[in-house]
Amino acid sequence: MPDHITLRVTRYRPEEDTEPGIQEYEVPLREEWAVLDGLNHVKDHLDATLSYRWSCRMGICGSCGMTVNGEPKLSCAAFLADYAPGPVRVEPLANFPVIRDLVVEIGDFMSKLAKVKPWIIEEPQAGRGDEAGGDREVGRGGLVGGDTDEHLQTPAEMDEYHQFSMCINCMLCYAACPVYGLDPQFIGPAAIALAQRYNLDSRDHGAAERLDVLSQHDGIWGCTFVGECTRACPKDVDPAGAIQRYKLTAATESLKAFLLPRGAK
Amino acid sequence: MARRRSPEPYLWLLFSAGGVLSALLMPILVLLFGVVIPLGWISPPGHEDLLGLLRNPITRIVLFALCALSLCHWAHRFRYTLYDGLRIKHLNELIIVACYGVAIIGSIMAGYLLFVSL
Amino acid sequence: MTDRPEYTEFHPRWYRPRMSTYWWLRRRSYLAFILRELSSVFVAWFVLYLLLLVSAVGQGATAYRRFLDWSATPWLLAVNLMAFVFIAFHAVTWFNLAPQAIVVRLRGRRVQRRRIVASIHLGWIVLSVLVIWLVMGR
Amino acid sequence: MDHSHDVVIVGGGGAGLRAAIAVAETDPRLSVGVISKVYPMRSHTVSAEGGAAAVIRPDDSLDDHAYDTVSGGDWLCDQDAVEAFVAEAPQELFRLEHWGCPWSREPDGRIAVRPFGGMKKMRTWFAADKTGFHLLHTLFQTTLKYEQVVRYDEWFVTRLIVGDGRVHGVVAIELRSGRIAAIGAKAVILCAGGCGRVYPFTTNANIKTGDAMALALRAGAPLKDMEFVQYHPTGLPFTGILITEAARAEGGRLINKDGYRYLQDYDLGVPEPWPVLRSMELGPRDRLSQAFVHEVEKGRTTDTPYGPVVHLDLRHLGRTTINARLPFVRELCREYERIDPVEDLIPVRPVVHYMMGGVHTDIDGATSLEGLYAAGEVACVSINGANRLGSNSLPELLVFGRRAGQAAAAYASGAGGPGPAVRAQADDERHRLEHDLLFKTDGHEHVSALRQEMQDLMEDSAGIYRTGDSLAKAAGTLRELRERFRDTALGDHSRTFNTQLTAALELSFMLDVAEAIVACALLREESRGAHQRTDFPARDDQRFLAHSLIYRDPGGSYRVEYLPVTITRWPPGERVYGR
Ligand SMILES: Cc1cc2nc3c(=O)[nH]c(=O)nc-3n(C[C@H](O)[C@H](O)[C@H](O)COP(=O)(O)OP(=O)(O)OC[C@H]3O[C@@H](n4cnc5c(N)ncnc54)[C@H](O)[C@@H]3O)c2cc1C
Ligand code: SF4
Ligand code: F3S
Ligand code: FES
Repeated sequence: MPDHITLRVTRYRPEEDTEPGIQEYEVPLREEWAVLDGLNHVKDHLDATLSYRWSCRMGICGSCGMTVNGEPKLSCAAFLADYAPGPVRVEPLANFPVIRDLVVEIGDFMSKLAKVKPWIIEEPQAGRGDEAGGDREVGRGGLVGGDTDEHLQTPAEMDEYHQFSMCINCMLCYAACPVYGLDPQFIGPAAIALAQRYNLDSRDHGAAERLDVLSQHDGIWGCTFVGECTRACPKDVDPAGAIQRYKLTAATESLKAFLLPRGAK
Repeated sequence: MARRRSPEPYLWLLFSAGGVLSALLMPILVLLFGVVIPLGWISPPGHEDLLGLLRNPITRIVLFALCALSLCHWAHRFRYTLYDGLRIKHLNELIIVACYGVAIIGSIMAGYLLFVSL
Repeated sequence: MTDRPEYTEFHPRWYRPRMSTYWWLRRRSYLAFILRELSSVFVAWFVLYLLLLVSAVGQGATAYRRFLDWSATPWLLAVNLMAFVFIAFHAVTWFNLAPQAIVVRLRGRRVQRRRIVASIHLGWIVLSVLVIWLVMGR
Repeated sequence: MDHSHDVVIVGGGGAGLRAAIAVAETDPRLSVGVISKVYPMRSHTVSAEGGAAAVIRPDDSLDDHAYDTVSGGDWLCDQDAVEAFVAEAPQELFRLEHWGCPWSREPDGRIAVRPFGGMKKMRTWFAADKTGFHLLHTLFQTTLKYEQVVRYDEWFVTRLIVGDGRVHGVVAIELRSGRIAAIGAKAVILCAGGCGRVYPFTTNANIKTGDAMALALRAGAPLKDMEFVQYHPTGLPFTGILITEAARAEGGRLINKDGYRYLQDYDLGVPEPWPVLRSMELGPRDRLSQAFVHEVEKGRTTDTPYGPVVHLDLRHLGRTTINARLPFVRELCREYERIDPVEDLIPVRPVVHYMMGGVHTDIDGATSLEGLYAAGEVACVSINGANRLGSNSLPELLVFGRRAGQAAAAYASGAGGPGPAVRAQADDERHRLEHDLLFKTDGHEHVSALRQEMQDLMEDSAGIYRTGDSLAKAAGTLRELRERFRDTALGDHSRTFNTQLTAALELSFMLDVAEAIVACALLREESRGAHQRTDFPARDDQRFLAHSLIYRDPGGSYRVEYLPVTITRWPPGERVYGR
């Protein structure tokens, strides 16, 4: 293994540049180093002006998505050794506007997440009294076991949605999806998977409300099942599967509503 | 809650049905009538046999479904291929009319051929 | 997508990359996707071809004969060969993706993906054999 | 005032989001601003793995939980706070269940619990080994439904605005544009997390730089018990990625280079084939980390390029258990260490993990400064004492996040608007940021180099074991570092997403926090929990059954006072594990 590797990093300084350019840095190549460690080496020792996002460096916070050698990756989980002898191309995530260097603008994604109502929607009438944060009396040394109002949920019921709850909002799937690249209106893979996560939760009753958002043209129907989102996803969420399953549900719901205009739930 | 009446779900259902049916039946049919028989690897079925088979009501229905749904499948997929591949979304209306129009006309013709003129 | 405001002190100018019209050449998987989508053209083509066959059979033995001769012309053979490749590609991709889109349960348990794909392929073969038998076997 | 809200929350982690919901539910008319330097779901709560403790089993009791917490904290916990905490933890976790958190379940659908270090009963709720991830995302998604909660994502708070003895808001930089804005508020809740990055080798994310501890200190609110820094015994070498305590709770064993379960030599019990509560590998973190140091001294550890390690052995658990209960541990080992715990030993070493200390608050999260509240790791309500038990922190975020939110809401409903001093302070801060940092060109020091020096200094002098001499020397060096920091110049003068500017600000926050840690550690001449002085190896309840409170004068000098510990029902006793 050579002891250095070249990073070809895309730079974009909005004050001066109208287009991104490329800058090369030579960084040590170590067995344990991820691309992110290489960038940190650059930042600390070679060029302090390089901007990028990172935090947990353990593949869970979802902030360090970049395009590495053309593929959307978490830079903290893409190892330099796998790209030896290099050079390694490091670019911002595709399909998003670039704010600076490797930092992309994700406001659009954030608003889409909120759009799908990603919270438990309770049954209309069955409101519960203690939501206001009141203290329920729990006796000293007393047991809380018997009389709690916990919802039961068997492991099998949890299995229904669990996979879709593993999304870390890293947006690699958006960077991989050509439909999103072509049409930023498309609500996109992670947001739909999140909607499915709640729809499939046995505690939730909001499927109908979410359907109204997602059955619009920019919702699920824009997806042509390219499937790249699932391939790019570092957490095995399978958004492509979520979307297709959702299409099936949405279509059968429409059909039901069409055939039984009144009675349909 | 006002339910939006969007045609998309129905179009998608037709697309999917067509996808399934064409995937199941077409490969063998193309292979037989498009490749193997024309190449003379096997001799073609006799006219009477084939006519008998085609006049069977079940065959008529299956073939009609295959043709009509496959055309819907094509219309839907092709429409999105035009959007994505050629980026001509601004011609949206035109594309929609053209694609689904062809599918409808094709289906009517298929119905005529299979049920009326045969 | 088009407006690109100038950089002002508190308004960084975002660089908006534009996707090239030839984006599908950029990656192998994208190309496979576009080819898969284009298979629909051959599906439509085969519907037309099938209807011509049906109409020829309906018009009588001579028309049928003429159709058979026409179908053996080289250019048509080439088209149909291509159609076969694309339609088979469509079938395989369709079947492989199906289990991603539908969840099948047997006695309350989710059926494994591999199993579903395998059984779909099995059904496909059975159906194809049936078609061969119907067309040729009698 | 550029923006203003009734309540402003600094931090979008577990504590901050819980507080935001509490404010919104207490009084829906109040407007809430949540300011976070990263998008909320990137907050460090996302990394928590093992679980959250709350009593639900019939064989368990609130008293047991309280006792485990108090003895685990070496009697430095305020017992009234602990009692409120254990009583409210279950309902908070149930509430999270209602909001959709995918807690792991028993086959019949009830919440499952697992054992955890220092806990006598099984009471740790978990969502596989991504508890914090699920907790944070559930909270974040739930906050989306409250329209009165306004988020300031990727805004960096640099200063609290204080006047007439109370807080009036904050000054913050919008990172994407570099705009410096004043955000006014009647009440401010600090929920900005811990400060593990003061040390070189930590499980903590890059954002955990103690910002709000320094903000409070500079605004005149004291920090409490800063000398207590928790080392977690099992971190992966090089990355410092945490291998959760749940790995040991499920039956993982710690062995030294001879394959020997060395914990039996440190009064932590006798080895049994399966985990025994409050014994051996399920002892408290401080004791396990200390045992490691002794193993190093005895030469019984394995050397690696990243320092000595011992090994965690999960192999006997088998693939099925590991996949079901510890999938993330396996994922992390495979990704970052390129080993598979199903077949290989996991190299581990102690790693800085958690701050027991923080902004001094009462049981409702109120600090000594009117209108200023704090909750979460940044705060010190004193339920963790001298050593936090694993899985107590997540419920702490929820319980005290909610309490602080409610208290702040009540206060804000009655408080008046900000006075005229505010504008001046905001301008003053803008001037400081721009002229002393952003646009300054004449300087010789580099942020990354200074940071490295500070981190190494802290590890050497204020690590698992400390002595008076090294601490005194460290205090001097830190003062020098602070002087040298004034001489830094940034290489990056851009306003747009200037991460060097934020790194510099974070370094200045960390320097303040480091000084507080060292100052408190120097004065506490005893050994208690995570604070081990080799020159004072015994606990000294006569002198130090008390919290240290550290104040910083405007001039920059520190002053430490002591505050008695609240004892309700558990008088100080001996900490006994494994017997
Ligand atoms: C690896 C790991 C595993 C853990 N596992 C467990 C466990 O199993 N069980 C358990 O109980 N505890 C666990 N903990 C501890 C627990 O996770 C943390 O103590 C807790 O998550 C802290 O939450 P918080 O809300 O206080 O802060 P954080 O989640 O750290 O959030 C801090 C917030 O403040 C914001 N912020 C900070 N500074 C500024 C600023 N200057 N301007 C604006 N915003 C700012 C950040 O953006 C962030 O949103 C673990 C900790 C680690 C490191
Ligand atoms: S679905 Fe996967 S790729 Fe997409 S944001 Fe979530 S974790 Fe990332
Ligand atoms: S890549 Fe895009 S088109 Fe659909 S299947 Fe995934 S969202
Ligand atoms: S740094 Fe958190 S996912 Fe990479």
